[in-house]
Amino acid sequence: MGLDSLLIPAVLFFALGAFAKFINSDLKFPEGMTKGIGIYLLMAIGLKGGVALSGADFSLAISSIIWGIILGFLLPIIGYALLRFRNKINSFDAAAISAHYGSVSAATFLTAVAFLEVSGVEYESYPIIMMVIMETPAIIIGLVLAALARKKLAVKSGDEVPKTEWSPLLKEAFTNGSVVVLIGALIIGTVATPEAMAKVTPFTSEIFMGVLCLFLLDMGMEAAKKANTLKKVGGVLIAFGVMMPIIGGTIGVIVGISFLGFSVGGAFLLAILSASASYIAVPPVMRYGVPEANSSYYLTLSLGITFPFNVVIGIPLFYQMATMYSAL
Amino acid sequence: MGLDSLLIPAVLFFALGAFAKFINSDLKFPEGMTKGIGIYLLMAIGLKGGVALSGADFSLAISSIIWGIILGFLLPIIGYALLRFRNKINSFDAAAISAHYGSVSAATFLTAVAFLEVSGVEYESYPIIMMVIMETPAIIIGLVLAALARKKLAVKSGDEVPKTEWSPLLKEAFTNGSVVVLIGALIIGTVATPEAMAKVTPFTSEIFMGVLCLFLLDMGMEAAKKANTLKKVGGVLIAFGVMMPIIGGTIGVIVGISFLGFSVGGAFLLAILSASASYIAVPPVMRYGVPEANSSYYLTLSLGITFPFNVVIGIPLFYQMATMYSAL
Amino acid sequence: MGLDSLLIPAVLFFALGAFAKFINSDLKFPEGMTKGIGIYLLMAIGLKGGVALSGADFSLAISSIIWGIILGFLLPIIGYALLRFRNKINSFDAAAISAHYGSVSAATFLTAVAFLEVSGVEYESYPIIMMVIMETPAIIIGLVLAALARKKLAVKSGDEVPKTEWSPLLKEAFTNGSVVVLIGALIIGTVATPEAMAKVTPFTSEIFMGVLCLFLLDMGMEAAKKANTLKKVGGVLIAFGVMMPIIGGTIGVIVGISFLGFSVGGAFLLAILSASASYIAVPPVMRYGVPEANSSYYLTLSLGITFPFNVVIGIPLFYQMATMYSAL
Amino acid sequence: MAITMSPGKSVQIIVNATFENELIRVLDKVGVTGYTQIDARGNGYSGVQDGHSEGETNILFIVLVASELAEVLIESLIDYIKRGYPIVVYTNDVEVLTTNKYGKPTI
Amino acid sequence: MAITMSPGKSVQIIVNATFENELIRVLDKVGVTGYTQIDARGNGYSGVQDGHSEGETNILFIVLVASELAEVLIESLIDYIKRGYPIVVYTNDVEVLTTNKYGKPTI
Amino acid sequence: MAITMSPGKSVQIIVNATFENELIRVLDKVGVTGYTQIDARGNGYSGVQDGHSEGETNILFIVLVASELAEVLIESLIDYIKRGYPIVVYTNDVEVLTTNKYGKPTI
Ligand SMILES: Nc1ncnc2c1ncn2[C@@H]1O[C@H](COP(=O)(O)O)[C@@H](O)[C@H]1O
Ligand SMILES: Nc1ncnc2c1ncn2[C@@H]1O[C@H](COP(=O)(O)O)[C@@H](O)[C@H]1O
Ligand SMILES: Nc1ncnc2c1ncn2[C@@H]1O[C@H](COP(=O)(O)O)[C@@H](O)[C@H]1O
Ligand code: NA
Ligand code: NA
Ligand code: NA
Repeated sequence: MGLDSLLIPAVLFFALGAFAKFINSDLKFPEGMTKGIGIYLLMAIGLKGGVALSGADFSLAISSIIWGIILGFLLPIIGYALLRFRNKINSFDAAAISAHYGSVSAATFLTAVAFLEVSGVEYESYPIIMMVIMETPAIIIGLVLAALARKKLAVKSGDEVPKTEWSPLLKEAFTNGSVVVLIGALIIGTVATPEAMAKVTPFTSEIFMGVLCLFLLDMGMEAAKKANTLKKVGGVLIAFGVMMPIIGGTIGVIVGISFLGFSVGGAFLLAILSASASYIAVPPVMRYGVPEANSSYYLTLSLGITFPFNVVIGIPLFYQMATMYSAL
Repeated sequence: MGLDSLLIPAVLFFALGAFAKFINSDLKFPEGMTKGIGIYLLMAIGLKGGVALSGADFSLAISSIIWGIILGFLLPIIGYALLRFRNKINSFDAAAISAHYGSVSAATFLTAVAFLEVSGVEYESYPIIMMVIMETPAIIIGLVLAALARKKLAVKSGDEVPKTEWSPLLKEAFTNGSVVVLIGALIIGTVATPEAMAKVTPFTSEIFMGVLCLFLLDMGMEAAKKANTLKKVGGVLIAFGVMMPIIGGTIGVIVGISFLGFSVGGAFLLAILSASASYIAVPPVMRYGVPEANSSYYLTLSLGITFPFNVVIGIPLFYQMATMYSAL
Repeated sequence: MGLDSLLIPAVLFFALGAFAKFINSDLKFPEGMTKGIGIYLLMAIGLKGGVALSGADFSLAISSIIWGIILGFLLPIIGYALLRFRNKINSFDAAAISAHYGSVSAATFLTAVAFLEVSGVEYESYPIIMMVIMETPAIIIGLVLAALARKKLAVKSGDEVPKTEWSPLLKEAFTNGSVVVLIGALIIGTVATPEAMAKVTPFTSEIFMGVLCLFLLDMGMEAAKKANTLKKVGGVLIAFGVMMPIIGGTIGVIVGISFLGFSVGGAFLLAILSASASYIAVPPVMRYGVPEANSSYYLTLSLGITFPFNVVIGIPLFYQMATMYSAL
Repeated sequence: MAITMSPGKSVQIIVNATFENELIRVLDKVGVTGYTQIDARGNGYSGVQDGHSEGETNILFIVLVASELAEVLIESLIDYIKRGYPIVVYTNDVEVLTTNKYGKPTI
Repeated sequence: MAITMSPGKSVQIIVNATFENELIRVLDKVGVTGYTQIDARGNGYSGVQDGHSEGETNILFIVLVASELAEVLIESLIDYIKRGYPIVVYTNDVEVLTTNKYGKPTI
Repeated sequence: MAITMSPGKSVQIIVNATFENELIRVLDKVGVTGYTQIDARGNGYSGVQDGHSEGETNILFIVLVASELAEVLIESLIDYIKRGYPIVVYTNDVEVLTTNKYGKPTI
């Protein structure tokens, strides 16, 4: 099974994209194409989740939401603690990076879903709500940690403590475009009648996998571009980019099976959510909210290391982990 | 039925878009995406109409075209008269605005079609030709009214009467990109063999509703942005933006049922054509052809008031109206 | 049959695009849309070819590759000889132009495939590999011919011979974006499991023809724009733009039937490959690699003359030719 | 080949995208040898132009010309401004490299 | 209508796209009457900004103002630079056409 | 932090998009610390560049440099012009804000 996961078209297209940049091909998506596809993917996954949820267990949905919030706060704090260990990474960079790891990568999640579907494994739809939920706490934690760092720095240097304007920052955490599309589509999928949804399905479900392949082709190129700047980020951060998903994924498996009672498929998806790092929604928020941090660090980490790690190693690994843990 | 229409996915995505801008979300479609989707929608509706027309009644098609021309001239003249009543709105603004109301909004039309399809109501395909036909007369009327205003102004101020260069302006009325795609696809749909069309159907029909949802998501955002500038346009124009579609829609129902003998579905679609205002094809033509007019007036009116009015209120209202009138 | 081919939707949309520009319509695709669609088409044709090849005859695949290389070298040399005949065209222009004719036009090829599918004619998948293969040799020949011309010029004018930096140029010949997507998708189509491919098919196969129509709509506009500049290129080049595809197509038919043993469908596709000239992949390479050449020559020729010639005349002509030759 | 830079004017013209073709006709008429167009967004007395639709997109034209031609060019735009087109124009002194592959004057 | 060109400053400000809205707030606050935005890519001390995502896109603002306002505007950006935002600013002298359809001063 | 503006040159270079990477190599070689790229369309002796395909797109580079470096930079482009590349270059005097978050000179 381990190797098979690498042979699903989505992963193969990711590899193709990475290879294209590796050989310095001039292949390039037109501006806006990836963003457009991204909106489509969020809309589709949201609708699908909504339909599934309309027939779901209400109390389990609530538990999932609560666990999503807990993980969204917990994971970045773990990440921050790791990064600040022995003061290797400065507080601003640590804050910005850990926000990325508390949040999630929709592309990684979708690749994992593709892996399950091709393998014929069942999964719950609750992780889709959790994906929506986990975006916001992570951003808040990142901003709070940076504000604390700012305060400490000002105190140390005797300057007056700069006042962080919270309202525009928090606004971004809650009104982020990805969150709005995802949660909106989720609600629409729940509310719309089955006959109406049937008219939308050919667009949102049938062509979905193919579109995902196109998306991952570009992601592969982006990941490879970022991997080119690995030297700049240094060994400590590279190690973090591999360790953090393993920690997150393990927590995800445990929470999924022991606390939420998910099947192997569902726990595996939660592991992927916990293991993955955002590279679409969170970077611009951190860029604006934590200008002190070095943006190339968090982009290289989440896109250049953790994303390929999850797609290539994380997916088979966490699936194995979930299978074994559930058999205990 | 009234409320149900609000629950079709297309309308829900429109609401989602409006909501996104209302909460100031940073959600944004990449440049060109809406325009690209718009070309697709015109192509798809054109092909569909063409196929339907190839089996249609020739004399009814001719009557529809003639009525399309009549409405295309009549509606902007009614609009102009209303706007100039007691001299509230200057002639240039009145000319430019009324051209928008003589023309049509493809997105409103398509939402209405979606409403019929989800509700399982039959409709004739003649309104599709009328949609194509109504674009041009409205633009011509707008330009002529502006030229008259220009003349009058020059005479009053004793200047020499500026010569309007008609040929480039009329050219735009007839060679407008939307008109070309729509009419071209209509002809292709009529001419191509059924076997050939079958190969094209998955793209033009099956995924159509889903693409329309994506389109309306963006339209919702645009409408909400324009609604932000409502204060600037003032009460008179806002009132016009609601009254004019009611007048147009009523005329559409009457013409559809009494003069063209359409079913409820067909008359309803014609009402929507008459009630809706252009916000893609006409604005640039007026911007170039009537530079004296205030462009924010006509954009706010057609996109910020009449479009949401039609989608939310007009669709159930005119459907009700057509049902009742046909039962008389 | 001859005229029927003009009635397939893809060709009709091409005509619509040309007509739109002919009447000076403001119809315009948003930036990047054509490029995006182009990537999709290459991906789709690659996957399709890959699936077909996985069940193909290995030795025939190898022969096809070898013949692809031979044609890729041979055709530009024939083109160059024709252009340099009586010294009418200078060596740089001749080198750059002939590289375009050694390479292929994916849009022409896909229109030919659409023609076969609508007509229900079977065809081999080997021409798809040949399409990939023929890109590179043509580029190399073009660059080599230009380097020779540069040398000769320097010798004649007594200057020191400029050193051509081969490595970046050859890199482009092998790592061209179109080649990478096509060959990558081909391999993915061969490697991926049938169940996985089935999930991708709705996107890559079912909506394919419709997307191709949209693509050809834009191609029609581009071709008509280039045709506007015909006067500048002069009679000799215009004649070449019609003669070269006839020569190439004839060679393609002969090689396809006599040397590769293809069916009428397969030989026809090979004729189209040989007859068609690149206008996406090769122009930028020549622009950078042969700056001495006049770029409007090769663009006008390949897009303004040869592309429409092949779509309108070449497709029925070479199909007829293949039918007759195979009956000998 | 030596570097030869000639003094000239860079004329920047900001217009609505719907006016683009007309401005090109004007440029052709006054006889400029070249121009550069850049898609832009903006804000001014005509309100926000956010680039979402053609009518709400600006185009920034950069036209390198000799000083005399700059005046002629600007003069020829006045009439359009009077007719109601929003046109923003500004100029600055530049040095233009006159060496080009065509051996023709850039300005 | 005669051509009237007034001397002024063109202030160019290059910022990351995530800072665009904030900069617009600053421009509003200091009271500029208009500005033009252009999407750009670039390279500098913050590394390559290739335009692939919003966070890696630059926006070039062109703001035509009278000389005094130019100074106020630049002054109001210093605080942001101190807080860590990458902001590149440069100015040059320009002549601005003051004739416009609104009869209001462009600078 | 006080405003410190230093005099320098803004060098604008308009090239075909297919020459973009090569120009970046040149900029790196002569040692500029940063540059900005803007997608553009245009017209000139090479004909209309309408931006439809890569080969028909222009890129406008803006490079802020000290005067001496401006000359070196332009000098290094001459060879490419001789080889047949269409390259339009113009410069103007600017004042550049030297205060930045990195404490390194912008020009
Ligand atoms: N002061 C200014 N500085 C820079 N650009 C301006 C300025 N005023 C106007 N513009 C540009 O010119 C366009 C038209 O200006 P207006 O007619 O005043 O709306 C605006 O959308 C801006 O792009
Ligand atoms: N010397 C320069 N010339 C032109 N643009 C520059 C220069 N330095 C920086 N920039 C632009 O300003 C952006 C931010 O600069 P930096 O903060 O140095 O990375 C870059 O991405 C470039 O677009
Ligand atoms: N006089 C000019 N003013 C502004 N831009 C120019 C001028 N001449 C040429 N250009 C730009 O430089 C590009 C190449 O010029 P050319 O080699 O003359 O075709 C053109 O496509 C324009 O974008
Ligand atoms: Na995570
Ligand atoms: Na109407
Ligand atoms: Na060929």
